[in-house]
Amino acid sequence: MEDKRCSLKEAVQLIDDGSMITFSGFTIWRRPMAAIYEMLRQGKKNLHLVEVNSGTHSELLIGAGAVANWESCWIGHELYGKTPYCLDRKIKTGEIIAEDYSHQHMLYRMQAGAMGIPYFPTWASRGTDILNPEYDMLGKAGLRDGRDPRIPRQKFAYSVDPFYGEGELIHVPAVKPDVCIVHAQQVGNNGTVRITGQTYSDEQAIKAAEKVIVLAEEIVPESYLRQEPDRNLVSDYLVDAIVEVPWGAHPTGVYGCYDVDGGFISEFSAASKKEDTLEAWLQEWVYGVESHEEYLDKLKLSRLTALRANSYHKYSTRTKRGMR
Amino acid sequence: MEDKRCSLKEAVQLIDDGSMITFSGFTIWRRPMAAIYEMLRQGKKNLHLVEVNSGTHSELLIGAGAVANWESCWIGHELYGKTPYCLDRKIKTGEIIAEDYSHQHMLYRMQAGAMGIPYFPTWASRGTDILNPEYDMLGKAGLRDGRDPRIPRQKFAYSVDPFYGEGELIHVPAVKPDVCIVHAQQVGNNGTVRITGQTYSDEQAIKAAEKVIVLAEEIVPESYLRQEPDRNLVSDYLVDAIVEVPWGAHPTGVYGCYDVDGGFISEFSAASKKEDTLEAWLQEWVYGVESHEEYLDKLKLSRLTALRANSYHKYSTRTKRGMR
Amino acid sequence: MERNRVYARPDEYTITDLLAVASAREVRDHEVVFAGTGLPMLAIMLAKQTNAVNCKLIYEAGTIDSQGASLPSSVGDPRCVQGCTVVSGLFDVFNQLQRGKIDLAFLGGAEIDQYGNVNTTVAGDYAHPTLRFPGSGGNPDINSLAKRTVYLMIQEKRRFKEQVDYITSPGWRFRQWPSGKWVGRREAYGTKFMGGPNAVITNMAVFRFDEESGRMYVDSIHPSITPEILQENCGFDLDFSRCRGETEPPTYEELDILYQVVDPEGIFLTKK
Amino acid sequence: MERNRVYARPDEYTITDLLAVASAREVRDHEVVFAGTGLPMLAIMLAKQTNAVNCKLIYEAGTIDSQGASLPSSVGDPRCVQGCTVVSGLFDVFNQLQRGKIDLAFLGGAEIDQYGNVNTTVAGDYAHPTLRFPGSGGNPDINSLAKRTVYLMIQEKRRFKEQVDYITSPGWRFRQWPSGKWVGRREAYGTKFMGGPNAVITNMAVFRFDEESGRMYVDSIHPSITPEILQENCGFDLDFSRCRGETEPPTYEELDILYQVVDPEGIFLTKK
Repeated sequence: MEDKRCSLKEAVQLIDDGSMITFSGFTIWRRPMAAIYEMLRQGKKNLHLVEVNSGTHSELLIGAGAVANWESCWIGHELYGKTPYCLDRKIKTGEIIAEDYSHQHMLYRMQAGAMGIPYFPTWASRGTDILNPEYDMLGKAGLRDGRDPRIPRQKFAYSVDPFYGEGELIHVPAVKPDVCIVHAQQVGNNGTVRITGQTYSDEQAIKAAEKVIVLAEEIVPESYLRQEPDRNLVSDYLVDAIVEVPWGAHPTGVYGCYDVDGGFISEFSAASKKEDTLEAWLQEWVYGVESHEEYLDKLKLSRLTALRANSYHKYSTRTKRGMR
Repeated sequence: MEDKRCSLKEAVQLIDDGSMITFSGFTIWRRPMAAIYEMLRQGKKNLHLVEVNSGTHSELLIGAGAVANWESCWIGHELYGKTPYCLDRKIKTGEIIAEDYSHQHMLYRMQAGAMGIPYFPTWASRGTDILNPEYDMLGKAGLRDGRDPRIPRQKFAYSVDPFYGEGELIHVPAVKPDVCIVHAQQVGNNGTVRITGQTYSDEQAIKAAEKVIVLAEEIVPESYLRQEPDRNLVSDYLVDAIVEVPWGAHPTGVYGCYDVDGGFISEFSAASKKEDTLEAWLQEWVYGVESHEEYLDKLKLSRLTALRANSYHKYSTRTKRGMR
Repeated sequence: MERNRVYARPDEYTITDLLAVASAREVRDHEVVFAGTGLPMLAIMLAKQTNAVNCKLIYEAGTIDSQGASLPSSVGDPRCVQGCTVVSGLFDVFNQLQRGKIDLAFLGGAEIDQYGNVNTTVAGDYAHPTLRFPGSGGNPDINSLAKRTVYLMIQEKRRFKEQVDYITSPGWRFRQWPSGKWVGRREAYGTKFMGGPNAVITNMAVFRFDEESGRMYVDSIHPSITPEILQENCGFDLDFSRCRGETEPPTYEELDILYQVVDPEGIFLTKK
Repeated sequence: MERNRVYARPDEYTITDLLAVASAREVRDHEVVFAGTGLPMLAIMLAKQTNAVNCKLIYEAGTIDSQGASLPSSVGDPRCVQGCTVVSGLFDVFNQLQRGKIDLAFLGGAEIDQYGNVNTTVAGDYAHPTLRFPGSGGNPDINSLAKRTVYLMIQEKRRFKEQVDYITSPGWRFRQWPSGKWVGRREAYGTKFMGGPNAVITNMAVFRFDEESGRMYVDSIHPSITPEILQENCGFDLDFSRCRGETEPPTYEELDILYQVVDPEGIFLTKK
């Protein structure tokens, strides 16, 4: 049996420029940040991100100029930064194509990809300008001509229910990512994935992708995961590469492991407001850092210790979150 | 908060004649048998069964003449009886309409019902005679005229993929059951359902139905189930009635509780071969029995004890299954 | 629960407190409620302690009926999982939404018009925006599939517009796609458009909608706000004809619950 | 694993043993395999001990890569759960099947024709059957979506027919619906019909299919069976032109594994 364990560098080297990519997690939770930083260090280019929802990780990739196309429904930093400055700037300069779908549309697009069908029917979000043909940005850019087999030839289709006479449904196109990058609490030594807490849309993202890279807080024996198969999300044969990366989702939070580092995200969000301040931030926290280990040492132990989750509560009881 | 706990009699009284019904479980596993027996004692009539797959429980309902329409993909007793004698007989006498879909078709029909859309697209089972318009039995019986809002106006529809040019998909119609009858290992005192082992297609069946009746081996405090929410299938507000019925799935098996009673099912299967022997069996095990408690006493403790699951293995290590 | 009816004075509560309290009062007992991050969490957690003790609280990221001791900072927060009946993911929650199981939802918006059309996507021209907002998220999904939606917004002239720059979530009359025609919600979609905006609560007033015209009207005005101030902070002419008067202020009991039980850390209740 | 190549004599094994062994040899290492109740379970559990130690075993009811100590009596059996990587339900398994993740499937059938069309639904006229079988189950789903399907059947003239009464699972040429035309699998569906029958193994022989004509041919004949006996038990003319001779019999090692490790209770291996 081939060994799927590899270094963070090796795992990220599996990602080609121009790849269509999706991620585990939800907004600022359980994002594979260590891989995001490494992608920037390796200078990945022309990425096509397709995400059920987005967040800090993609603001980083977009801000650093690694992204050509972005399809999702939301991007920001939750409480720690409302405006997606990087996306805003790249849209204005025309350096990125941003395609809007609704949250439920994106979820069903990923589910269709995960189950091998080209589209999914839904009642969700009728009446929104998301459906306005004027706002089909990939179409306006001429990218729906079929040359890129991953890009659907239409943004939406419509179909009338012939069974119960319930009217016209929206058909959303499947998503077919080349790569899904996951951050999990645990992965087996051969790739079986265990995620605790909310699974968000991870099952859809993993099963839709052709190649799956799993970062995890820890690698554990498959025999341990097989003792409670009801707690595992996907089996080993769906996973291509695994890397043990403790704190690998920082500054996003991981159920049962550590909280969101709000201060860190706020600083990034503020820095991302302008090109020059963003450049300085990237120099300090990404390009100027050799490895994930160096990143952790730079963060300092006390900071991470304050974020560490209480094993009963599954979140940190020590981090200061509010004004009182 | 209204109390959802009731007696088996009261729960089954919630089911009207002519109802469209589906069930928890898979073939001869985790079927709500105690409710099936009680439905026969209460003389339910003209039921329309729609099941992802069927088994002993439906052979009983069909054999006793309670079923007018049956839509599924399979019916039998697994190792304990290959031929569905009751369905075979009722088809020949024209007392029942049997509509065939494939297993995956039925699953997606139930999933569509569970997510509130009227149909579901799939590649599954192209080329089968199931798709032959000649074999649309509800249609031939004139039941697809829209008078019964639960019966789709077509058996299938077809649609060409406009997004990726992958060809023509099958659209299967949603299922909209009036009632889902579930047998679970545990239910909370307000209705939260915990199922252990395979969940089969229970999530789809429960969420598709308008009314949900849950029989369980035991009723436990909601506070207990809330300690491990990742192990619960659906929340209390989706459940209408709950009944504690130990051994309530006998002779079908329940993960972690008891094995299939193969001998019992074999005897029923043999008896079901002819009307008169079936009648005698029903007299002895259903009509001649006042209650589930009387049924258990008639089975005898030693028989049930041999079936009881080992708490590590989750199945019985004492029941004799083979020739050696 | 017996409600203590002694009202606090305007100088004893913040506008956020009033928003949370007014929102909580929109919740009916036993309702299944969908809540986004922030004020909606405060509102529903308060309602669970007062007028809707049996309501079910669903978070978009995949938790059903959370009973956490600690206020989540986001719907994806591990704090949402503690004490819930089911932890799952988006597929469970959005499917239940489409199945018609959600009674009430609380959402926010950056811009709104007189028909309740809401914009959370972009300011200015879509292709060449003056500012990109975070985006729709589940706003248009929830607005169209929950039976009632209550919007919580900031009352400013630039946000309450004659017409929004982009319709993220449709109100009572909107442009229908692909046709592009302006239509009423019912004529457009019938029963499969399950909800839409039912009320809008701002820092100055509570608004509702006329069933016939689909136009917004003033239901009540918050203490110390005059009709003149309200109109000055709205980009379209307001209908005061059905105004019931002053919004019921928070009670001391409600404030105690908000500050001592719901948000003792001061995550969203920051000014006290 | 090193295979012990000492073959048993015909009087030392049953036809069921040979079927299990011949089927196990169809499994390639690392394949993801879909198995139904009965013989397929014996075949894959044997393969996992011999020529395909890394194959993954998926059961339709919702278990991934079971490693149970006790042989399941059905795919819904709790015994399928023991030691598996994921226990879920039908939605997980059938979605993976449609996604193209399943390499090989073992299925059974009541009737088959020369193109590999299989009937598990009904004998005689569909509307007025002489006998109703259990039905399709997942047979047509798995046959159309697994990359290869191997059918395990009983060799009888009434089962190997010129044309089956009802096509539950299509073979290499079949009636296409809704058109009703007889077509070849590829011309009909291209790549989205992923599989179809790859081999048929009976108590008398192993059959495969001609890529061009789609017709069944004899690949090997079991020990002590003659071509004459085989033809007598088949309802259509058999093509012996590519027969490789005698089917490789079970080895003593394979029989030991079957009787001591796979089915010690004698659930399916009943005659010894």
